[in-house]
Amino acid sequence: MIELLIIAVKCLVVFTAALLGVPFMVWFERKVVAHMQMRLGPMYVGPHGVLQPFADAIKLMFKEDFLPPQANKVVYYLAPVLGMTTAVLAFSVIPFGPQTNLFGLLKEPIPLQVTDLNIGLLIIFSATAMGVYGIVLAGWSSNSKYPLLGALRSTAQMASYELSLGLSTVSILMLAGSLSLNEIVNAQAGLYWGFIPRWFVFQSPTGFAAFLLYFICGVAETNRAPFDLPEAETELVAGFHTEYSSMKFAMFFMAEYVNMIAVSAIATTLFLGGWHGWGAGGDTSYGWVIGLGWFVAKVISLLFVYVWLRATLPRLRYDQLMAFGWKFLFPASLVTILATALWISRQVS
Amino acid sequence: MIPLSWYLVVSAVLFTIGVVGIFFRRDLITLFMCIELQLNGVNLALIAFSRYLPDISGQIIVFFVITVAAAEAAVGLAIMIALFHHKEHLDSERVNLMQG
Amino acid sequence: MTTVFFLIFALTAIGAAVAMIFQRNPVYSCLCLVLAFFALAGLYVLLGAPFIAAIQIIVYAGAIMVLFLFVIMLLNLSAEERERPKRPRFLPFAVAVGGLLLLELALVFRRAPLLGMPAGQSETSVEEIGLKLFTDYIYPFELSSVLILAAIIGAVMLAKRKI
Amino acid sequence: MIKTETMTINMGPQHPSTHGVLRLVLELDGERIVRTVPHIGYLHTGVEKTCEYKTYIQAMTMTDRLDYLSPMMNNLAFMLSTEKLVGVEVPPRAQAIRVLMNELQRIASHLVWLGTHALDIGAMSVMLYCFREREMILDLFEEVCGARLTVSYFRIGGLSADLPEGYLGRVKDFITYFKQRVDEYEGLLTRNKLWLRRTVGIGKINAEEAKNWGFSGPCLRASGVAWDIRKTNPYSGYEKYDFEVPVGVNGDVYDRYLVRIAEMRQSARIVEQALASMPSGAHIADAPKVTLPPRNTLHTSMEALIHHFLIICNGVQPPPGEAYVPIESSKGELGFYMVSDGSARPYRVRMRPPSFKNLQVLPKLAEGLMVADLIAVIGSIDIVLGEIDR
Repeated sequence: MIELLIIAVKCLVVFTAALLGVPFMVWFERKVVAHMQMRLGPMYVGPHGVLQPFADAIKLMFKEDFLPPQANKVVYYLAPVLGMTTAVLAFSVIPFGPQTNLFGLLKEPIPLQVTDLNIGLLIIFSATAMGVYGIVLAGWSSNSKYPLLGALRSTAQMASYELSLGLSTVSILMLAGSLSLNEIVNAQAGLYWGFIPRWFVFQSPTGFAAFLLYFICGVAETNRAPFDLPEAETELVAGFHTEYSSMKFAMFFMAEYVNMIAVSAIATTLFLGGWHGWGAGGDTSYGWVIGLGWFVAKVISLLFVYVWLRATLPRLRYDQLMAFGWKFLFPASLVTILATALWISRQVS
Repeated sequence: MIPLSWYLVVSAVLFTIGVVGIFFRRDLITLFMCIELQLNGVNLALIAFSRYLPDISGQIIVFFVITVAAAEAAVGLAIMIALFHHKEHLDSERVNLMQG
Repeated sequence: MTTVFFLIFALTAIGAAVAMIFQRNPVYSCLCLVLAFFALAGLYVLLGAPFIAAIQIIVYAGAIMVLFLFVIMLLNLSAEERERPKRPRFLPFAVAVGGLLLLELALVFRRAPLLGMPAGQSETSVEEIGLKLFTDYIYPFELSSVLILAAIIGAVMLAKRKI
Repeated sequence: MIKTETMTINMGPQHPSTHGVLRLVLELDGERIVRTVPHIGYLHTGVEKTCEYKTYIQAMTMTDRLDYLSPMMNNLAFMLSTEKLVGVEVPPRAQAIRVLMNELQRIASHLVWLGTHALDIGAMSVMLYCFREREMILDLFEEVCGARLTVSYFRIGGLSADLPEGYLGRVKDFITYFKQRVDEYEGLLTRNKLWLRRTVGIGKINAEEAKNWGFSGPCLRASGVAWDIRKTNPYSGYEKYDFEVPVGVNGDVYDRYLVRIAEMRQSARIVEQALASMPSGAHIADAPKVTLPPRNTLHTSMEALIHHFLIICNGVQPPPGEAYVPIESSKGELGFYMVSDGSARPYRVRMRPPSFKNLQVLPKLAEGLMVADLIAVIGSIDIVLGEIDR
């Protein structure tokens, strides 16, 4: 019974954290972009505008919920829910920190992870694979041309980049020898020569290449600049969510940010050693706090890269995007796998 | 523990629904989906057997079935796009090129 | 507990499948089928095959059905016209085949020798599948890659406008 | 082999990147454009006709609203034609200030163009950088005439007021600062791989066709035709300034970008020369029938009072005739064809708007491109609907 309770509490905490991550991320993005563009960004609501996303959320909640007259009602309502659900799903298998008994609060130490499945990574990929439904159905059910174009674009885009996304993680699976995210993280524990962490980016010469490939594909999967074609506001007005308003729009908006956080968290787990870092874990009672801190710090630095890209780069064209995915990323990830295999075989022999 | 025959019943029902659907519907896309349903009915039986025998080969076969289904879907849907551009409809009764 | 889950998944799968063949709108059919695939993935998990369940969702629900949706959207297929009589020619056939299969089913149910057979090992790991796949089934595996390559080329040839 | 049906889609008049209320009816084959039909008239204000009911000075204030990104240039074009009708000589200081203002205006207009164009293609920061510098130019405008957009700074025979104290120094500070900023924009875009992919070879037009279609301004020069009215048909003393006419080679979106960036640098050069050689003297011609007398003379001089009264009540009455003086605006050849019947109001005012002529090439440029390219092309021809619809 207590186990069920712990799992329920964990679910609740992770879900809340993911949802609270969204306003933080919105604020973070606006602030960082603003400072990169030599302006201040939100300043009025709360100190340095931290409460601005909440104000936006309240505004969106009270806005008129508009249903386009020709829309396909059931699917129109279903789409944002699907988008949001699949976005949060990925967090169910990510380990956020080492085992802890919460400063002696619990008798048995619990892992900071909702559940450790031995096919953890596949769960994440299923979640990403389902993420496309929210967008496609939104575009189709609005019964309008711009959303349809956006939906068609994103279907093609997500289907193509998912392949490279999956392939870029294969070299990590080869190094770790497991699909369980917990074991993947634990395979990255320790330090080289006492100071370089044994993260997968440093463990093999191909680790960094795989990390770059993964991150590029992740940016494309989450439809962010410079791959934000499905919602390219200057071309397709707002892409698949053109016809959405009020809370349903807010759900797509949140799903996008949750997805960004998810991709960053997965990249951290797979390539940057998860919660491992100097001083994390260990037997001390506060080791888990440092681990959690490491994890959050890594995720935030990846999110910073997201924002940085958005502030810097122009957008690709649709056909260029597909060509980039198929002609560069796909072969590159295959080569990375091959190189990793060679490297591992050399290590073994 | 759930007896094997329960799984087999579900598998058979799904397969039957697939078969009935093929006789029942006329647009090619839905027919195609019925075929996928039949494949899945068979898959369920295979996995149930692989669990109860126990022999892992059942899962391997399912793995191949899914692979083949993916290839089949790619080609089948490409044919449908071509057909639609040619005929402006996907009605199986009115697609009778082979009848001479 | 397991029985409850089994019933939920099985009934969802069957219900979604029935709904699929009765939906007129292809998009709804497609969504019903996705739901059925999800329920099937649940059954696979109950059967101790989480790997196949994940593959089912990633490939079937995440790739193949998206492709179906994509094509339906691309061709902008609408619901079948309601006026046309629904192929009365084949209706007896459908009933006959369906009845036959259900009969067979009843037979299976009545004297299935495997009824209530004890379960095997609890859960198949990915490692076992991988080992089996790359030793005993290596030739089918390689052949399937050729098949997929052929399918890709075929699909490109068919869908391309100018070659 | 396979015939495909096309989709008709309506882009605008409320689309984020049609630069105003331009409406395009696109016929798409997938994402490829088969046909583009621009529909205009959503911003029709009837300025040309309204001018016939206003005195020349009143009419000039309406030209602010035509190409609202370069009101100084509209003012100048209108004033040059009016001055030709009236036959008044503009003093050198006024001419130099006019050049100064026009070149600042060209920079401001190009900045808006660069910002929105980059934003259309997805480069967001460039827009904010550009608007930051444009803001400074607008502040400079506000200082001389009290308005940022609807400037109405020029008068028949000169300017409405002389420059405030220390103004030239502030302009000089701005130009010094601005020249570094141009390098910054270029650093973000010119050799950016994504930017090159989106712009090189898109919306190409060769020199011959560009001329036949009536292209002018930076768009024409990007196709390799060194046609600049400031050089070929100088006005306001442009012949005294040393500057180059940047030309492109391929006539694609990228070349139009390069030409405009180079023009901003050339404009900065002209501004510097104007600052260095700013003549002293009167800011408005001393022509009692045409220009208002200085304010302080109204209390002491009877003639001044009478002239002031007549000009205010009756307006300036040019002799019958017609005039057309083209100028090189930020968008291309801009001119007002004006007919006077001897009364205080123009008999006919006809504008030659560069955006209108440039827009008509759009369907030709967009042929066979993708939707995303169309956005880039619309941005690159730099249209302002205010002067297209008039």
